[in-house]
Amino acid sequence: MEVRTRKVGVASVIDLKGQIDLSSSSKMRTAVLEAIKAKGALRVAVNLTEVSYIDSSGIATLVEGLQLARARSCHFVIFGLQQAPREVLELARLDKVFEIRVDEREALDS
Amino acid sequence: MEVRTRKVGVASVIDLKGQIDLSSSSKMRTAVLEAIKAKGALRVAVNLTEVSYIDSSGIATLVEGLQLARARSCHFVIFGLQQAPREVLELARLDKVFEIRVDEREALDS
Amino acid sequence: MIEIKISSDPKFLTIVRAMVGKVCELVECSVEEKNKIILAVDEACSNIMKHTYHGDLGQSIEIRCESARDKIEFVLKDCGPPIDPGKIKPRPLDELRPGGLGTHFIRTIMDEVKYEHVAGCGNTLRMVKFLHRNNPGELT
Amino acid sequence: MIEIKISSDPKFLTIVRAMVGKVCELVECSVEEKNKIILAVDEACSNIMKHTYHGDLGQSIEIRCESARDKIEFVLKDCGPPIDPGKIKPRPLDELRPGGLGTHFIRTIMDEVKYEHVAGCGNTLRMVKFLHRNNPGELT
Ligand SMILES: Nc1ncnc2c1ncn2[C@@H]1O[C@H](COP(=O)(O)OP(=O)(O)O)[C@@H](O)[C@H]1O
Ligand SMILES: Nc1ncnc2c1ncn2[C@@H]1O[C@H](COP(=O)(O)OP(=O)(O)O)[C@@H](O)[C@H]1O
Repeated sequence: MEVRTRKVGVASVIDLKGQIDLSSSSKMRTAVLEAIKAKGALRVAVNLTEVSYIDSSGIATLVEGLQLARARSCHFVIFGLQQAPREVLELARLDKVFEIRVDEREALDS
Repeated sequence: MEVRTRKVGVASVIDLKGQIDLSSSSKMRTAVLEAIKAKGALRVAVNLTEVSYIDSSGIATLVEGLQLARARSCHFVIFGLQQAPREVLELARLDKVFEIRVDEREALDS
Repeated sequence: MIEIKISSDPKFLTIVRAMVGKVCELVECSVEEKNKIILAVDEACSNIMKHTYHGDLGQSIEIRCESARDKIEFVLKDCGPPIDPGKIKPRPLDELRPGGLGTHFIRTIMDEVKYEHVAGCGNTLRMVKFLHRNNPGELT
Repeated sequence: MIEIKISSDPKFLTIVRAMVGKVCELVECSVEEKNKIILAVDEACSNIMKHTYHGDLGQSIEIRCESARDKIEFVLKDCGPPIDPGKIKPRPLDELRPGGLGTHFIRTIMDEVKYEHVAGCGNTLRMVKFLHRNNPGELT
């Protein structure tokens, strides 16, 4: 899996690419938590457009990100979900818990 | 693998889709030989645009088609080769033996 | 019948998922069923790596797959210490916290889930999924 | 280490190819190398199905894959009658006729190819490919 973090104005966008599983979720976790902890982080958006697979460890990382962001009054959104990751979020009954946006433009809109 | 034969003017185009291996090459063989044996067959073009894999049994079928076509004065061409099938033809040193065209338009041109 | 044996290293999970996906295509289940079955088998392997082998990469996991007319069955074998099936529990889903989702996925997706200790040689996990098809392809 | 065992039915070749492809990705070989290695292993399995088992779908083939720093190795095992390695020969390529390409592919692609009869239990085919990489990923 590839992970890249970009600044877009006041927001950080984390681009993920590939499959998220037990072998790769710790790399994703580092990037997500770092972005939220960064000084003055107001909004963190996780880009799942190119993620074809996510397992429970990836979902756990998203939950951890959401919780840390709430504690720090940072806005945490995810966007670009393909069908398979969307189904996994539904199975976890978290599809109503996350702020899910269609694309990057929407994800960076208030 | 999916196989479909179409008439385009005096030519027959055989559309193949998927991977050609020991489990599927006999299906391809039936279609190729039938098209060449059909009454008044002047040109048979095998469409490999959507073939991502071909093994020696698929290559053998193409050779058989070429030979039968020659014996019957039918024009036999293949077109739309992806990188992997092209490499297999090269490994078999048959890339100079077949008439290889880029696309359907060229394949149906004299 | 298909059998695959991997070292208990998470980098091999991608191979397990590819194998399970191809098997699902062979028995012609729907894309949704396929995605879910891949997830369940992946989570079950991850759990063995994490909880049975405690991260030791040098152990092995065997996955057997068989299918009959209307179902597909996976049997996972490890060589770890006996696990207590009573302790394998999902967390309550209404608590929002990370972790504890894997067994929930496995039990929600699969129709039969059975953990068993094999005297002297590890544990097996048997998972069965019944398929909803009009014209089922058979694997064996 | 990865091991896969399939019934001797050509419909399982797609699973073998998926497995080999993923293994090649893990050791980070180039796309060309990957395509060739997939072809060689596929042809070797096809030959066992055709020539060792004579089309019997109910036999089994085991494929073991291991990699070291600079090579990837496949060992195929069958349970068929002893084969005579001297008879496994590609046809002359300058004759234009169908068939006889599989062993040519295997020998051209792989750097070491060795058939052996295992007393009492079938044959093994060991194939080694040396990899040309700057920063090789290891499998085991
Ligand atoms: N294969 C296993 N061996 C031993 N314990 C297991 C196994 N699978 C699951 N468990 C136990 O069940 C609990 C719940 O597992 P799971 O829902 O997958 O969540 P997580 O792995 O995130 O803890 C684990 O924390 C562990 O205690
Ligand atoms: N696994 C095998 N067991 C027995 N004989 C084999 C095996 N593989 C190859 N052969 C022999 O070598 C010949 C050449 O094989 P190959 O080049 O793959 O072409 P083909 O399979 O089209 O005949 C076969 O016809 C067969 O006689």
